[in-house]
Amino acid sequence: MTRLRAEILSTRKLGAYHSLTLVAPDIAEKARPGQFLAVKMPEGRAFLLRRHFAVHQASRRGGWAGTLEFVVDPLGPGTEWLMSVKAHEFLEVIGPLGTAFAYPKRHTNCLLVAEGHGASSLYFLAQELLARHKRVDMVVGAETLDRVFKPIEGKRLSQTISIVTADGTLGERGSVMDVLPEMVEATGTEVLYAAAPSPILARIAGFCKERAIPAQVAVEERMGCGLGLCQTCVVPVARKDGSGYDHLRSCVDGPVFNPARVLWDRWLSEEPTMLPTPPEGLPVVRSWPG
Amino acid sequence: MTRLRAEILSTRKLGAYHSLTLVAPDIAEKARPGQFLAVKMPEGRAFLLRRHFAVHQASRRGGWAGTLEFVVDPLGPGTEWLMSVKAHEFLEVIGPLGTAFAYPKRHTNCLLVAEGHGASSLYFLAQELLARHKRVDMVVGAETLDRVFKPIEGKRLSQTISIVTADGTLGERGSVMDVLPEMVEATGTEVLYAAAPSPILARIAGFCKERAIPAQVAVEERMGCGLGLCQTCVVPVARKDGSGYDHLRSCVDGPVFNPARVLWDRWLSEEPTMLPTPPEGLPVVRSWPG
Amino acid sequence: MAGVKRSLAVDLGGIVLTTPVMIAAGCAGTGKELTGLVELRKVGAIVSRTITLDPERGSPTPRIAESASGVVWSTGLQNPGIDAFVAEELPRLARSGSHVVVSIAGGTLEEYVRLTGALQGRPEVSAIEVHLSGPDLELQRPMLGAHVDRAAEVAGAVARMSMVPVFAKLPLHASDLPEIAGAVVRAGATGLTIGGSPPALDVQPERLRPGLGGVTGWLSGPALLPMTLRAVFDVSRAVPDTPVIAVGGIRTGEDAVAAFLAGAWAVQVGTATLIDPAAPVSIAQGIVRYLKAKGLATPADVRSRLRVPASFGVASDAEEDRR
Amino acid sequence: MAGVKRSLAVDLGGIVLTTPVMIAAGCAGTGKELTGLVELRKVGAIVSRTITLDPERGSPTPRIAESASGVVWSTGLQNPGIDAFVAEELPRLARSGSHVVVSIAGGTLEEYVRLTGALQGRPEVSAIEVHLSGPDLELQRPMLGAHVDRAAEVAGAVARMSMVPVFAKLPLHASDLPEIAGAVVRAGATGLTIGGSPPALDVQPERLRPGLGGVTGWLSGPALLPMTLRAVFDVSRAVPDTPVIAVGGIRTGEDAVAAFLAGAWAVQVGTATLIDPAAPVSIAQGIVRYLKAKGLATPADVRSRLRVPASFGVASDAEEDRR
Ligand SMILES: Cc1cc2nc3c(=O)[nH]c(=O)nc-3n(C[C@H](O)[C@H](O)[C@H](O)COP(=O)(O)OP(=O)(O)OC[C@H]3O[C@@H](n4cnc5c(N)ncnc54)[C@H](O)[C@@H]3O)c2cc1C
Ligand SMILES: Cc1cc2nc3c(=O)[nH]c(=O)nc-3n(C[C@H](O)[C@H](O)[C@H](O)COP(=O)(O)OP(=O)(O)OC[C@H]3O[C@@H](n4cnc5c(N)ncnc54)[C@H](O)[C@@H]3O)c2cc1C
Ligand SMILES: Cc1cc2nc3c(=O)[nH]c(=O)nc-3n(C[C@H](O)[C@H](O)[C@H](O)COP(=O)(O)O)c2cc1C
Ligand SMILES: Cc1cc2nc3c(=O)[nH]c(=O)nc-3n(C[C@H](O)[C@H](O)[C@H](O)COP(=O)(O)O)c2cc1C
Ligand code: FES
Ligand code: FES
Repeated sequence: MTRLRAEILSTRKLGAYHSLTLVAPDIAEKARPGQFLAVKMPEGRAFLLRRHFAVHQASRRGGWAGTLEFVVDPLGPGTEWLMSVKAHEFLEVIGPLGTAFAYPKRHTNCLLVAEGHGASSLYFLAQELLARHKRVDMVVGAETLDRVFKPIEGKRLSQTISIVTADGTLGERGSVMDVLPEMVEATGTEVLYAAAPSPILARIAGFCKERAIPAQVAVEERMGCGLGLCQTCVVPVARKDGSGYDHLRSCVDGPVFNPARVLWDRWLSEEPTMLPTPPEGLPVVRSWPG
Repeated sequence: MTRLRAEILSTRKLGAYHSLTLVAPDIAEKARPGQFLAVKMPEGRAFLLRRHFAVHQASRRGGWAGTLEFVVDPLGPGTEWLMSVKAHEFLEVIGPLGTAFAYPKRHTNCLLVAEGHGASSLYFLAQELLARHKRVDMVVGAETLDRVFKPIEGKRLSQTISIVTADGTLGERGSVMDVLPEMVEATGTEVLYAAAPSPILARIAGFCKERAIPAQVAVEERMGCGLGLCQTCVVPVARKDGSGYDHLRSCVDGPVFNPARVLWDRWLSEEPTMLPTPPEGLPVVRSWPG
Repeated sequence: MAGVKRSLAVDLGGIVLTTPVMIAAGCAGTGKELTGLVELRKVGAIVSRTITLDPERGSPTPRIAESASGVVWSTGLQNPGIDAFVAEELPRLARSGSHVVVSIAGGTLEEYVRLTGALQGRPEVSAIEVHLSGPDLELQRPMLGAHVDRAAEVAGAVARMSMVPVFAKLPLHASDLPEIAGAVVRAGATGLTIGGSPPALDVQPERLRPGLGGVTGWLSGPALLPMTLRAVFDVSRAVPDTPVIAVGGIRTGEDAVAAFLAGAWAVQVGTATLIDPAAPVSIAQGIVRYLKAKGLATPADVRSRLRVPASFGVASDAEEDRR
Repeated sequence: MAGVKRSLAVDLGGIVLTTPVMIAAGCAGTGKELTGLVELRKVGAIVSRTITLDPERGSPTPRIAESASGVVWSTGLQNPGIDAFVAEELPRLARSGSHVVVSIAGGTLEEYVRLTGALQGRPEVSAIEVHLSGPDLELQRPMLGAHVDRAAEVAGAVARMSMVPVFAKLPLHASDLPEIAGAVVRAGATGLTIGGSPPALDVQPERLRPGLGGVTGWLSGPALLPMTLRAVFDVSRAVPDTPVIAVGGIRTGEDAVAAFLAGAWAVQVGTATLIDPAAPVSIAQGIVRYLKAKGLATPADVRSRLRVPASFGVASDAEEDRR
């Protein structure tokens, strides 16, 4: 893992997204699909924390050797600032961070399922799988046309691809879940990889469990550091010995997890289970939430 | 007083300073020398308060009609940001604010004494005095060459001008106080106007008192609003009836004051006179400083 | 606009504000200053600078310094004293067309009582806000309002004497805030302003000096918002059905809605008003936009509606859940 | 560098730090994470995440949200429990080459005592930091450390049992902070960490939900600095000659110097470490630059040297000065 000031080589608009390419040989050398970067925000702003982005491309050879590309999906102040930075400015980045997707040893048929900016890391994965002579098929979903990430590249990287949009502006109308079963049938999926908002990952996890398809998913949880220091980015993961579960840090033990071991309901239930200072009268119970 | 979004017509580097010209007819129409502007800082930054700048030029006629110019002396985050804004961007400004220099009725010989960016408002005053057929002489001081504000324009606006720099890089080596007596003699000063850091204003006040020269000075005290709302910008000013003094708001009752009535020692003494929460043991006394 | 007013009106235990956005104490000038910069009749209420029995000349300067997303200030409660205030400033404030809430501070119980007396029967006074962050000269304590019994004694005395609603402005950082709030309300206060700025210090390393002439001061501005929301949340659950006014870091309509969700009935805006005198009105407009987007009629529809689980504040499975 | 170290070394009542910049509790990982990102031997000390008797799984997610120049967080003190900590994490932390301060928290006096016992005779432990911001299960109070006698009882018990220096981390916002500090020191604590993050709440109006899965949390980051400086200033004057460690919003060398001027002997850095893991070292370098510029030898040369008047804290002419 390296920390460096990287020059921005180029920026590109990709539909609703924005792609930034950095000169960062030390990181590009090591980065693998599923891993991410922690990008420092500018000084003097009211927002502080680093923002985190999956590695979309890490070029080790050829004309682009030593460059690193990531994709920004505009959401709030941090991503908006990143939409405004220009080529030849510098970004302070740490990476590569977190766990990477593991490549299948025995199996060949890989199905990659992406929703929204999740495709950013899966296209990188697709290249690596193809380089290992695996068969790659894809399901790429988004709310609407301009949020379907690089459809042409998706087609280029996959044997077959199924594109779905919530509003039907590109590909079939619907969600990735609607086309998943037939794609699995049609492509004889042996291993499934997914990167998508967690509610969708939860449904994919259920699907893979049912069909007993080995899978790996890349999650996104709010991060204080991305470096393993602060324990804010945790995901509830069942212990191997079945003795219960632990809150694992998705920045060091993830972001790539085996969906079969993630306790999705507990993680995503919007019911907080911690106890705040009780109002007068109610008992004070053990809890440290302030 | 008007609040408006003003387009930046042009920006100019003037030695160590930076000048911004705005399209702000409503303010330019009313602004008089000594008055100031409250400029809003950008959103999303860690610093919040408006920054305040004396009006350097308010053009009512001719090609520049409706424009307003102020001069920025780089100091901290706010002024640094203002050095970076570009023509055709917009600033949110309120003005004109505060009291203006009064023009002499009987007298003719006016001496204008400026240190550093103080010259910005005095050059505006000089024009108005000349338009009223007064004689204008000037003392312009600064630490060094590039902080002497527009020396050429100073010469153009004054019958005689004495330029002093602390390091002697332009004009005589020394401070405005060194040349003040001879200039007063030489020009037969009847009225004195000054804009400078308050320690210098204090010495000028003493000088004018001694010589019984009527004077007006523009002060700069830290402001929370610049609008008369918060009482943070106060200056201790003796009551007319001599019954004591009041803390007057320099943003509405100033920034132009009669130096003879300002309690300079009390204002500038770095000895705080308020009482904080005392350490254990010491008596709690009446005070509201938190 | 009529629609806006109708939908934003709020009854704070007796005074009905056209909008739930007030200008905080010490940030509204003396009556004339805001004219032309904001439509005061669209401001729910103006809180006066804090008034003491005798004139206060206040702290030396500088009186304000900046911190990260905040300001550190100390005016030393500069004010002309209650008599001059009632004679000159109060009528001017009333002419603004907005409700006038008078903020009062004393060093002793007697001073609070005399201040309340001086305001009795003045038609311009819509409500009284009791400043409790100052020192207690009788009990020799640095902060009168930080102590349950004392805060209740003072607020209660003012409430008993007053013909108009009385709001106790409690120090945001008091350790026992919910407890103090409960006692103050039981003592008769109409509602609570949560809360007074926490103590602060600005230091300028270069000069080896404090940033303020009075050395110490108070922290205000957006930096406070999460503390304000938390205090409002805890207090409003300790004294349900009591009008709670949130103050501290509110700058946008979203911030105000966040305060309502946490339990506030109205908000006060200080620093944001100094930066943009029209802020109280644009905040009200932001609240309207939010209500429209959510299809809600009034701020009361979101009040204390922060979605927390039923289990919340009850022991439940917390123990089980630990390991 | 040797020169730097010599000039920055500070003795905190027994442990000598090579630099007065520590990494705050809960912001240093579990021992391995910082390697490669910062030269740990140039960090004065690392405070562990807070350890409880039994394992704590901690709060649900999200556990962090941003506010203006701050973060609102709640980890629920996730930790493996004292036994697992001593067996696995403590040795790893010690290998960092920096001093290890172990932060402990209990719900009862007995828990604090047992936690201290479990650390006795462990050579890796340079000092103990007593977390006092949690609930008091015995006396049924929301915050144990907010009460003078109780804070002193607990800190005193730990101090009596401990072979290493003990620092009580007092809640930054406790109303009686200087009084609590005095009692805690009299009870035997070596020094004080000022202070624990104040309670906070993040609200997301759009979702009508709290930003944190655990609903409530604590405020950290630069937003706190003026409150931290004030608390350190008040406390260091209440307990002179006692090592005070400032924590809350420190991000630069200037911030650290400001804390020294206010009375701190050392500083801890939390949020700034999360943003830039090298911050503790660059802050130390910033302190050196400042000392050089001022021609000073050590941070002790500026400690409590904030230039305030002799009259300060004494009645003097304040009364006269009012009107
Ligand atoms: C491992 C990982 C990989 C990611 N990869 C990408 C990517 O390739 N492209 C992309 O556009 N985004 C990605 N994200 C999400 C991205 O980090 C957030 O959208 C971004 O931080 C939002 O910042 P903001 O200031 O624009 O929005 P804000 O909502 O203002 O962010 C406020 C805070 O919440 C955090 N936050 C907000 N949304 C998320 C989220 N979904 N996940 C985690 N933290 C969040 C921010 O980091 C910040 O601390 C990734 C997140 C993680 C954890
Ligand atoms: C009536 C008036 C007229 C002024 N005219 C000019 C002018 O024509 N040209 C110019 O360059 N500057 C002028 N100043 C000073 C200018 O406002 C400050 O230098 C500027 O606000 C500094 O902001 P900063 O963020 O760069 O520095 P910072 O030091 O970071 O400012 C921090 C805070 O202190 C306040 N502050 C700092 N220095 C001063 C000061 N000297 N006076 C008042 N407040 C201060 C700032 O407004 C801000 O609130 C004037 C000030 C006043 C009150
Ligand atoms: C310059 C200034 C002066 C203030 N004067 C008073 C006052 O006289 N009485 C009072 O109770 N609060 C006073 N306050 C505090 C505000 O009323 C408010 O409680 C605090 O600023 C937090 O709100 P904000 O973040 O919106 O500013 C003052 C605040 C500022 C910034
Ligand atoms: C994510 C996070 C986790 C923390 N965990 C702990 C903890 O376990 N124990 C503790 O005493 N303080 C904890 N703190 C508080 C810090 O130690 C520190 O007191 C606080 O963050 C203020 O300092 P800062 O502004 O430098 O972050 C934590 C802070 C953060 C941001
Ligand atoms: S984000 Fe800090 S530990 Fe994962
Ligand atoms: S700056 Fe606010 S009253 Fe003058």
